[in-house]
This record gives sequence, structure tokens and C-alpha cells, in this order.
Amino acid sequence: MAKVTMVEAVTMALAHELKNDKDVVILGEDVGINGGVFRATNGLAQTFGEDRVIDTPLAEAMIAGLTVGMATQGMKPIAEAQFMGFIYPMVEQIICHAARFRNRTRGRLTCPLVIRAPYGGGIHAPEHHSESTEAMFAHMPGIRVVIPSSPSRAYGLLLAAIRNPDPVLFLEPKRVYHLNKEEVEDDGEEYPLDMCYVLREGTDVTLVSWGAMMKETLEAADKLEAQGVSVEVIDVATISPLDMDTIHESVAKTGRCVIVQEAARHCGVASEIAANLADQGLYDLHAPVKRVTGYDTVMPLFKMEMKYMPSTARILDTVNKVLEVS
Amino acid sequence: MAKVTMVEAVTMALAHELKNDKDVVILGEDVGINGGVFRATNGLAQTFGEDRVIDTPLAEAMIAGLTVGMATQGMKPIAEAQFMGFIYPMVEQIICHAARFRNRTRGRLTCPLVIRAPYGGGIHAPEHHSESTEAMFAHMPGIRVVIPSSPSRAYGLLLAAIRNPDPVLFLEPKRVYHLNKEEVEDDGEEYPLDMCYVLREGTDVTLVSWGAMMKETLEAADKLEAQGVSVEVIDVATISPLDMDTIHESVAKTGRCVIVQEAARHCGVASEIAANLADQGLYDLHAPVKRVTGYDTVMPLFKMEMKYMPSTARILDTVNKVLEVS
Amino acid sequence: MTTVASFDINYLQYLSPNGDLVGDRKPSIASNFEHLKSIYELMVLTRTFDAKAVALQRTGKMGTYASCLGHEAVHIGIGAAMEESDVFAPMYREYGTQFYRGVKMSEVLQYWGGDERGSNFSGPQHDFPWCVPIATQCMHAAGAALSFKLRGEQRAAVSVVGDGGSSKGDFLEAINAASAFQLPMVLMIVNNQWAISVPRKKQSAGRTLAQKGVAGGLPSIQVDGNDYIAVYTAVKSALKRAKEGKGASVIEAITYRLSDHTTADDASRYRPDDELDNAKEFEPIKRMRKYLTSQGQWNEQLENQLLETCKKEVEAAVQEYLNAEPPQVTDMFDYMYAELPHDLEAQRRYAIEMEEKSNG
Amino acid sequence: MTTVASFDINYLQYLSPNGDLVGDRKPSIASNFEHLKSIYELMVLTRTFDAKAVALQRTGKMGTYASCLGHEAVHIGIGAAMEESDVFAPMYREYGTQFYRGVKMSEVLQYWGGDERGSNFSGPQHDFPWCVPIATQCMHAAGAALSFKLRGEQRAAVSVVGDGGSSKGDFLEAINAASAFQLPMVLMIVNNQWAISVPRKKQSAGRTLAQKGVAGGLPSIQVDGNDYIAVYTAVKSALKRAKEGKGASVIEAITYRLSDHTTADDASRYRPDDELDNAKEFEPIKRMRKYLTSQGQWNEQLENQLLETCKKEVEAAVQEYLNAEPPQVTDMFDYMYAELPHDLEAQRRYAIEMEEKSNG
Ligand SMILES: Cc1ncc(C[n+]2csc(CCOP(=O)(O)OP(=O)(O)O)c2C)c(N)n1
Ligand SMILES: Cc1ncc(C[n+]2csc(CCOP(=O)(O)OP(=O)(O)O)c2C)c(N)n1
Ligand SMILES: [Mg+2]
Ligand SMILES: [Mg+2]
Repeated sequence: MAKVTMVEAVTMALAHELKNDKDVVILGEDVGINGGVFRATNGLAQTFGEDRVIDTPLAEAMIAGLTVGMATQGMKPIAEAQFMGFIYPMVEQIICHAARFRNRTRGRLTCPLVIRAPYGGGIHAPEHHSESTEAMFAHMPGIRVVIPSSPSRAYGLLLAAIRNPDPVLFLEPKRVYHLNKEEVEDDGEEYPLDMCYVLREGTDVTLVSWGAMMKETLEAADKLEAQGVSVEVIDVATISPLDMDTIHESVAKTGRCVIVQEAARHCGVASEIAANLADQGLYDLHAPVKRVTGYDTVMPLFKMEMKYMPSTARILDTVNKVLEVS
Repeated sequence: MAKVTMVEAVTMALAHELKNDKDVVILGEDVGINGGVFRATNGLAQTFGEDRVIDTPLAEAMIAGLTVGMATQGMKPIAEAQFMGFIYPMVEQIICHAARFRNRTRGRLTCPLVIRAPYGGGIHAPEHHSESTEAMFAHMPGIRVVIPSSPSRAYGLLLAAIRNPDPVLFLEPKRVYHLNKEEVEDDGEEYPLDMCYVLREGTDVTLVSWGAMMKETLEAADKLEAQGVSVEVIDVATISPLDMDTIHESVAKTGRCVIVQEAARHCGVASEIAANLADQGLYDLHAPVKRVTGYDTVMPLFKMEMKYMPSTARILDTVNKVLEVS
Repeated sequence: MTTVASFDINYLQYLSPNGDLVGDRKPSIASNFEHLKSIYELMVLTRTFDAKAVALQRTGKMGTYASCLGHEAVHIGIGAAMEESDVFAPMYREYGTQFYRGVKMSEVLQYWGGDERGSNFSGPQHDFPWCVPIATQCMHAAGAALSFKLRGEQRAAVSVVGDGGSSKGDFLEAINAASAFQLPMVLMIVNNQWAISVPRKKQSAGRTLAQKGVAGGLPSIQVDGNDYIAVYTAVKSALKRAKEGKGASVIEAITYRLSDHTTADDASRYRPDDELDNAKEFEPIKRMRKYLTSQGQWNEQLENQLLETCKKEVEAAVQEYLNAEPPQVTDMFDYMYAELPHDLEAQRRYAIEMEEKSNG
Repeated sequence: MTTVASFDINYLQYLSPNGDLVGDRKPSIASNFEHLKSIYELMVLTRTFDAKAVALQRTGKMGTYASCLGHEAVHIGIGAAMEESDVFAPMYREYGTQFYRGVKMSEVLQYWGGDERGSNFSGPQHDFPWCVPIATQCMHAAGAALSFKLRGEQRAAVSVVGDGGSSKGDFLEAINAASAFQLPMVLMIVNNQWAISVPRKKQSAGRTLAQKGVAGGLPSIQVDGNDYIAVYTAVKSALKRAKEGKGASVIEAITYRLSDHTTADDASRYRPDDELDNAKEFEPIKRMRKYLTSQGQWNEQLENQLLETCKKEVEAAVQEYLNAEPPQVTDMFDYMYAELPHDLEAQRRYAIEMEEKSNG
């Protein structure tokens, strides 16, 4: 069993499905011989041929539209948006078509497609290369939004996304593409697409996050544990549909919840989680539900990007406020 | 002083600014001689000329891009998206450019533009003509999102939107375009762009909504008052930035809050409001914060649309649950 | 300066507005009267249907409806030129094509009646349903065509946009995709001179819309869209080319929207009356009838019989539409996903609960 | 079939790769040696800057950088043909154009150094900054051009896209807008044969990219993008046409990206070495030097002096870049809106608080 990084786990899952299912094709900008700008499709064109791993013209609306057209005709296309910042021309096709064909035709035409996009900041990249607008897509009925945060979850969730008979947006937190290596067996085992992962159990406070922010969240948990605070840490992983059961269960135990989100605060996924706690979870709460998020400003160019994104210090600052409440 | 409908108030505000500011131009599909498919620009091309009220080719990305280009060069363009369902090709220009030029250039180039779009369901329209995806835009830093719910607020808020030196998305709840007539003086007085409106004062429960759902919300309030419940009703009006102060103040008084939103529930604007209550407002709450929203499904074709959208009955059902809590 | 590339846009017409055959080359279909008569019958049926659909909307029995009045030749021409295994990606008014391909009139009514079941229609199951977001269907046709190509299938896709839609990026990107991937597809532009209230000349200063295909180096022509024989011939040969692996074509069919844009529109606000009157001279059904009559293939008696049959068929379709079982509140949930996600179950239960309350 | 429209795409070159003047018509600029020498100097300065910028990235003193190696003739040709009052809408590597228009080298470095202040640059204040979302800048140029037209100003806008960008809807819709509104603008395609790893031929099977302009009926030509004289002449005459109210043009400049796509790219993964070697034969600076030398206008001594000056100028710019005051955490908030909305004030305060904590 090989130790792989998250981006290698992505490649592994793609290769697995290209091999197992002849209807699977990959398309996007630079996904072919170059293997993608993050090497997520590294070697796949060479192994499976340029008919299965297709470099497209530079036009994201076109990529999305082709993908939808292919999916309705029985293919299982996996499109890549080179960066989440370039996904916006795809929005019309995603919201108007990918998310609707099954419902629109009462099941006659369906859209088993995946759109993959590296997302998030913190890699010193140019403008528009650091977006995290998952909430926009989580608001769209008819499309699943999945975000892995470790190599094994990347592998298992991507397999599930490809096999899922409905459209899935698969966001890859590129800041942690190479962070850790993990042993991941290429056994074709998929993970469920509607489940949170409790990464650490605890009784004093629940920290909820997803994607690259799991790094700071777990770091904060470490520091808190060192101070004697018992922290439960949840990786949401599937933003839509959202597994609130696991979160409610945790908060029922801890009474305190801090949600950590890289994206801007206003109308983000953290808001949805907090809103559910304000409803179904209200009587469990011993302290205000706090969100540690990006500011409601544009993600700055990279000189300031780490000041924009939630830091371990900001998480600790917030958790301490929540713990102060008696 | 004339009694006007909401759509007439929109026309009045547009005419006012076309007359007062030579940099103001209107552009969009069918906005010219035809006066727009809802007649919001009725007579304006005839009065101000086809150089001020411009029919464009059918291409929303182009309309948005032209608008951004014009705004950066000192014009004050007002673009129309014919229906909110056709705004998606504009997303890239809105999020990547309109919302960013001031910040990107440290104030050198700015984007004083307005994008108007009729939005929401309930008018028996074809597919894609009933969207309410305001939350997607409320999540974008750098653009204001404004939604009037009466003729006078349409007039005052639209004037403010046009005069605002930054981009504004102005969503017009078309279901109530013709609902009520109101006396609106064409006095050029604008309304603030960061304020909720308390439409009715009460002490038992706070109902919060915006846009066309104010109709059902006020109807529910009437019925509740008849049952002896004292209801405070708030029209949010500016979704972004959001005036939480007014909402907190109200909930501090009533201890109960129900938020009514036409859009799908997951990651909607209602979630943001509830999330704020779960944080800053937690100690004010006597009962769970409930959201009455569209389901997390695609807005159905019109045979079923009224079953999708929150009804007065659903609002009452929910408020009663909240009132039951002692 | 050296010339590195040259392009011509040609115009194809066989049947003049008077119903005379023009031009030197006469296609064989021009004397296949059995075929032409059946086409004529479908054109008249389509027009009968269309008038009835408008009436249903006017009397509150249906929602907004987009009439196809005046488009019968181009729509049915596309349908007749295609094979069943080909994929059709329409905009929203190509009923003629769809009837040819087996879609039922009652299904069209059901769709405009605000019921999703209309899009689960008869006819080729792989065909795309009506597409409201302008021009997005062109990319679906391209995606279908790419699938055929990758799978080595001898099939092609046909998309339709209007003169308005030909301005939108999706159409233009589809031309580019068709070029880059050499896709088996035909991109039709049905230029009916208006995009709601915006006249053709405001969409582009280009002499033709067909020349948009030059961007991708695609063979691009104009045809008389009121001339069934021209449309059929052009589409047929473009499809043949596509299926032989020679790539895509663009065909601009010149016709005229003889109706309002939809029943929600009032064209008298923006369209000169004389323009409409003039356009009626060129309309496709009269032309075909004149031709068939001049060839001794048609007469008043046949015409009257046909009108009678059409009326009955349409009436039967209307009854089928009106008598359909109403949809269920659960339908809203049950086709969203192959498997209903957990969090939607509660919403579904609540919808049923509220429905029961309101009924009882 | 009758022909209703015909189009030619011509190719313009004055200066052969050997530095010889070719063709029958010699533009007057070809003997304006003062001008050509100053252009040559800017080309060399730009290339010196470019090499230094790559080095800064490699040594961790700057972020990702998009090199302009090989594009000097086309970029500076655009700059020289424009007037200051015109508006320039670049993609992200047209430093040559920008230097000509007064943007400082240190500002370019600041931008790629991850600092917004670089886009608040010197040079025409109405010029657009670098634009990362491919082709979206074409619409900004069109919007600017529409403003000029509506206000009756004698100004024009120039946008640039690459061969890759020419596939994107925004470019294609901009051509359509330019046609429909007869806009005073020039749409440049800088075809450097690669879009990151995707070769030109995968973008479109069209013989040229210039022919995309035919879609809107715009005059569309190819020029040798390594030939300053050709680029200058073509852009100059297109701008003249635009400002005379005759509408927009499309110019495809054929050049070659002699570098990796950006410093984050490794072209050896996908680009054949011999292709690169071959392209170096055609590069623009050598060609111009040969021409000037053959005309007795340049020699080794001047060359050495020039290289020395360029080195110094670039070094000064680097120092200016490195010595700039660091940005403030509050900058994140203070340029978002003309007036900071209420709800952002709390966030701004918190950002300051956290900054102070982390500093002390
Ligand atoms: C993306 C998008 N924008 C706007 C509309 C609203 N709309 C519906 S039909 C139409 C005009 C279409 O004109 P054309 O393409 O010429 O087709 P026609 O209706 O004339 O057949 C418009 C603007 C839409 N459906 N989709
Ligand atoms: C909308 C969008 N999609 C993708 C990208 C990523 N990207 C940056 S440059 C580039 C290739 C551009 O190639 P081309 O247009 O030929 O210009 P060149 O870089 O060769 O000058 C790509 C795909 C982007 N910046 N914007
Ligand atoms: Mg039309
Ligand atoms: Mg290129």
C-alpha cells in the first residue's frame, strides 16, 4: 500500500474509474499530456489515451455544456475547472441544466457528471486563484457539493462522486494537496456522500470545518487539548447534502460550537450550520454559536491572504470566548 | 401625487435619474421601444432616446461586461437581466470584476453600476422565470443586494442604488409588481441602502422577510393579530449589507423569530439571519429560530409552484410552533 | 499582403414564394409527392395545433405559449432530414420537428401547462426537452455529438437557436467546439427576424448570421427557411457530412415570426404592421400548397378534408391534456435525485403534511 | 445557390525574419529610424526586465510571473499605435504595451508580488489593470468603446486575448457587440501558439483565428507578430478607422511564447524542443536589430551601452519594488466600497485587534 498525498489520491481515484468504466472521460484545460496544472491528471492521458482524457479549448461554459450534453447521453464525464475562480462561466449550465435534467424530464435524461475544481487560498497564487465560493453551489438544489480534506477521503469521496448517478461538484482544497501522505489502498471502495467525519472526540466544545481549514482547526484542537480542553472535531466533507445529525449529536454533548470556514462569512456554509443549531439544536447550546470565517471582503492578493483566512490564533481566540461562557 | 404600482415606481426612479444625470444609461434585452417585458422601462426610450435606453444583442455575459466597462469609464449604466433566471451568464463579470475593480485598483477604477432583475415565482411563468437565488449574490463581497417590497421602497431604494458609487444588484419581486398602489412622490429622495424596515411593531414574535414574501408574511401577521398575537414584522430590504441591529433589537423584545424566504433553504439569506441570532442574539431567544422557506428542490413548473413557495398557512403553522414554546 | 483564407456564404432556395421551382439543380425530393404531401399535412396540423394552443392560453387553460406560426417549413424540414437515432436539441418552439420525431401534441400542451411530465415525452428518448436559457442547448448538442464521436457511433446532433440566440456565447462557443473536435453536428439558426422586440439588425451588423460559422471554419450557408425543400436538402446534406466524419455545419434559415413572441408578448408595440403583412406573402404553407396544386397533387377537396382531420386530431390532444391526472406534491422531490438525500426527507414529509392539512 | 457574402483573411508582414523589408508597399515608419531605435530600446528593456522578473520569482522575492519573452514586437507595437486617451484592456503579460503607456516596472513587480497597489499604476488612469479571468477584458474594452461612442469622444479601446482566450465566449460576444454597436475598438489576438499546454490547433480547426471576426463582419487580418512594423501599421490603421466611426477590427498577431506559460509552468512536459529552437529564429528583437544594423543605424557599441542602461534601470525598479512599505491589514477593507458598510466595521476592528495581538 502506497503512501500518497491528496492530489495523488485524486489521480488514483480517476485512474481507477477510467479503468473500470469505459463511459468515464475526463475533460478540461491542460488535463491531457500536461496532467493538469496541479498534476491531478498526471499520466492519465498517456495511460488511457487522449480520447479518454481530453484537452479542450479554453472556454469553461463550453466545458460545462459539453459535460452536461455527454452525461445526458450516457457518458460519465469528469470536467475540471482549472481553479474555482474560473468556474463562474459554468454556473448557468450547472444551475440551469446539470442540476435539473433529471427533475425536468421526470427521470428521462440524467446528469451523472462530476466537476472537479481546486479551491481555496494560501498557495501564494495570483488573483482569482484562491476562491472558496462553495456556498453559492451549496445553495443550488440538484447538485451535490463534496470537499475532501485528506488523501483517503479524497479517494473514497471522488470514487463515490464519479459513480453517483447525479451531478457532483468536487472541490479540492489545494493548499493541502501535498500536506500529508496517507496510506490509501486502491481498492475501489467509495465513501458515503452524505456523512460528516468525526475526526476527534471530545466533550467541551465542537469544532466544525471542512477542506483546508481542517488543518488550522486540528492545530487549534491540539493546542486546546494541551490546555486541558476536550475538543470534538468534525470534518463536514459533504457540504450538500449536509449531515446535520452528526453535528447535532456532537453539540448535544458539548453544548458549544465553533464553525471554521475559509470563505467570506455572509451567507456561507457556516451560516447554514449555525442556523440549524439555532433551530433544532437551540436547547443544546450553552454558548453562542461562533463562526470563524474569511472577512466579507475580496480575498486579497497573496501578500495579505493569510491575514484574510482564519488562522489558528483566530480560532483559539474564538473558542476561548465560547468557553468563557458558563 | 400619483398612486403607482411597484413597477411604475421603478420606471419613475429610472426616469428621474435619466433626467438628472447624463451619465446614466439603461441597457438590456427589450428595454428600448418595447419598454421591457414587464414594462419597467416603459416609454423611456421614447422620452430619452435610444442612445440612453439601449436594446442590446441577446447575451447576458456581454451585457454585464459592457456595463462593467462603461462604469469604469465614468458612466452609470443600469443593466437589466430580463429575469433572474438569466442572470447566471453575468456571474463571472459580477463576482470577478464589478465587485472588485475598486479594491483591485486601490480606488483608481470603480464600478458604479446597477443590475436590475425581476425575480421570484408565482406568476405562472415558464421554466427559469421564477428564480430567487439572491443568496448566491449576497455571498459575494463587493456588491450590494437590494430588494424592495413596496412602490415607495422601490422608488427610494432604486434611486439610492443608481447613485451609489459601487455596484448594486437590484432584485424586483415581480409577483408584487402590480399588487398594491401607493402614493409615491417623484421628489428624488433616496432611501438608505443598509437598513431594515419595521413594518409593524409587536411584542410576541418577530417575522422577518423580504421581497414578495412580505405579502404572505403580512397576511400571517394579520391572522395572528386577530388571534391576539402581537407580531413585529421586518422587511429586510437590503440583503447585503444586512442590518442585523434592527433584527436583534426586535428579537431582544419578542424572544421569538421566524424568517420567511421564498428561495431554497440550504445556505439561503434566512440562514445568515438565523446564524447571527445564534451568535449575538442567543440570550434573547425564547424559542428556536425557525425558517419558512422554499424546499431544497428546483422551483417546479407553475402547476406546483405555489406548493413550493411558503404559504401563509406554512408561516402560521411555523409561528404557532414557536409560540407554543413557553 | 497575401490572402491566407477565403470564405463564401451562399444562399439556397428551391421553391419561390409563388410556389415555382427555381434554380438549375432540382433535388429529387421535389418530385417525391407522397413525401411532400405528408409534409404539407404535418405543416397544416402544426399550424392548427398552434392556433389552438394560443386559444388555450387566452382562455386560461394553459400558461404562456411560444407560437411557431410561420416556422413550419424550417421546423419540419429539420425533423424530416434527421434520423431517429440522431439527437435533437431544440429551443422552445420547434414543435414541427418534434411532431415529426414522435412527440405528442398533448405533451407540448402539458409542458406549457406548467407540468414537467410534458418533457418526459414520446419520440426519441435521447432527445433534449425544450430549453429556455437561450443557446445553452447548442452545447448539449455538442456534448452529445462528442459522445457519438468518442463511441464511434454513426449519429449526429442538431441544435437550433434563433437570430437572438446567435449572439450568445454558448452558440459561439459551440461553433468553436464543433470546429476543434470536428463534431458530427448541425448548428441551425432559425432567423425569424425578431428576438422578442429586438430586430435582427440589432444583433449584429454582419451581412448574414450564417457567417458566424466561419469563426470555426465550418461550412456555413443561408437557406430560405420558408422553403421546405431547401431546408430539407441543406440539413440532409449537412447531416450526411457530419456522419461521414467531416465535421459540423452552420445553416441559417431565413423565416419570419408571424405571431407575437409568446402569448405574453404584444408585438404591435414594436413591429410595423406592413412588415408583418409583407412577411405573410412569403410564408411556407401557402407556398407548398401552390407548388403541390400546380403539380396536380393537391386540390380544395383534399384541403378541406385535411383541415377537418387536423381539427379532430388537435381536439383529441387537447382532451388528453385537459384530462391528465394532476401532479402530486411529492413529484417535486422524487425526481431531484436518484436517491432522496436524508435532509430532503423531512422536507418531503412536511410538504405532504401541509398538503393533507390544506385538503382536509 | 447564390453567393451573398464573401470574406478574405490577409496576412501582413514588412520585416522578414532576416531583417529585410519585404512586400511592395513600404510604410513611412520603416524609415523613421529615431522612432525605430527608441522602440528597439524599449524591446530590449522589456526583455531585460522580463529575465529579472523570472529571477525574482525563482529566488522567492516575487510570486508567480507570466513572462513576455518573444512578445516584445506585438506588445510594444500596440502601445506605440495607441494614443494616451485610448483605453487599453490587457490580459496579463503585455508589459511592453504598458511600459510604452507609462506603467512603471516596479508596479508590474508589485502586482506579481501579491500587492494590489501595483494595479493603481502610473500611465493612463483610465487603462484597465491586468485581467486574469480569460477574455473578460474584451467586454470591458467594448464597454469603454461604447462609452466613447455615446459621449461622442474621439477615442478607441484596444483589448488583447491569446490564442486560448479566442475560444472563450467573452471574446466572441465582444466581436458581436463591436459589430452590433459599431464600436470604436480593436480586438487583438496575440497568438503565441500555446495556451499553457494546449497547442493552437486544439483551440479551433479554423485556418486562422482572425476569421473569428468574420462572425460580426469585422475587417479581420493576420499580421506577423514578430514584426514591429507590421503590428504598428495594422493597429494604427485599425485605430484610425475606429476613431473615424467606421467600427471595430480584429487583428491576429502570430508570435511565439519563448518561455514557460508562467513561472509555475514547465513547458518541457508538453512542448517539443525543436519547436522552441525553430521559433527562436523568428523572434522579434534579433530581427529589428538586423534591420537597424543593415540600415547603418545600430552597432555593437550602441548595443552594449543599451544593455548597460537597461540593467541599471531594471535594478532601480527592483529596488523600488523591494523597498515599498508593506501593505496594511486595513487595506483589505478600505477599498471595498466608497463607504464601509456598517457590518464590515466590526470585522475591520477585529482584524486590527488580531493584527496587534500577533505583533505584540
Ligand atoms: C439566457 C436567456 N436570456 C433571455 C431570455 C428571455 N428570452 C426568451 S426568448 C428571447 C428572445 C429569443 O429570440 P430568438 O433567439 O431570435 O428566438 P425566437 O424566440 O425569435 O425564435 C429572450 C430574450 C432567455 N430565455 N434566456
Ligand atoms: C476563465 C479562465 N480560465 C482559465 C484560466 C487559467 N489560465 C490562465 S492563462 C491560461 C492560458 C491562456 O492562453 P492564451 O489565451 O493563449 O494566452 P497566453 O497565456 O498564451 O498568452 C489559462 C487556461 C484563466 N485565467 N481564466
Ligand atoms: Mg428570432
Ligand atoms: Mg497563447
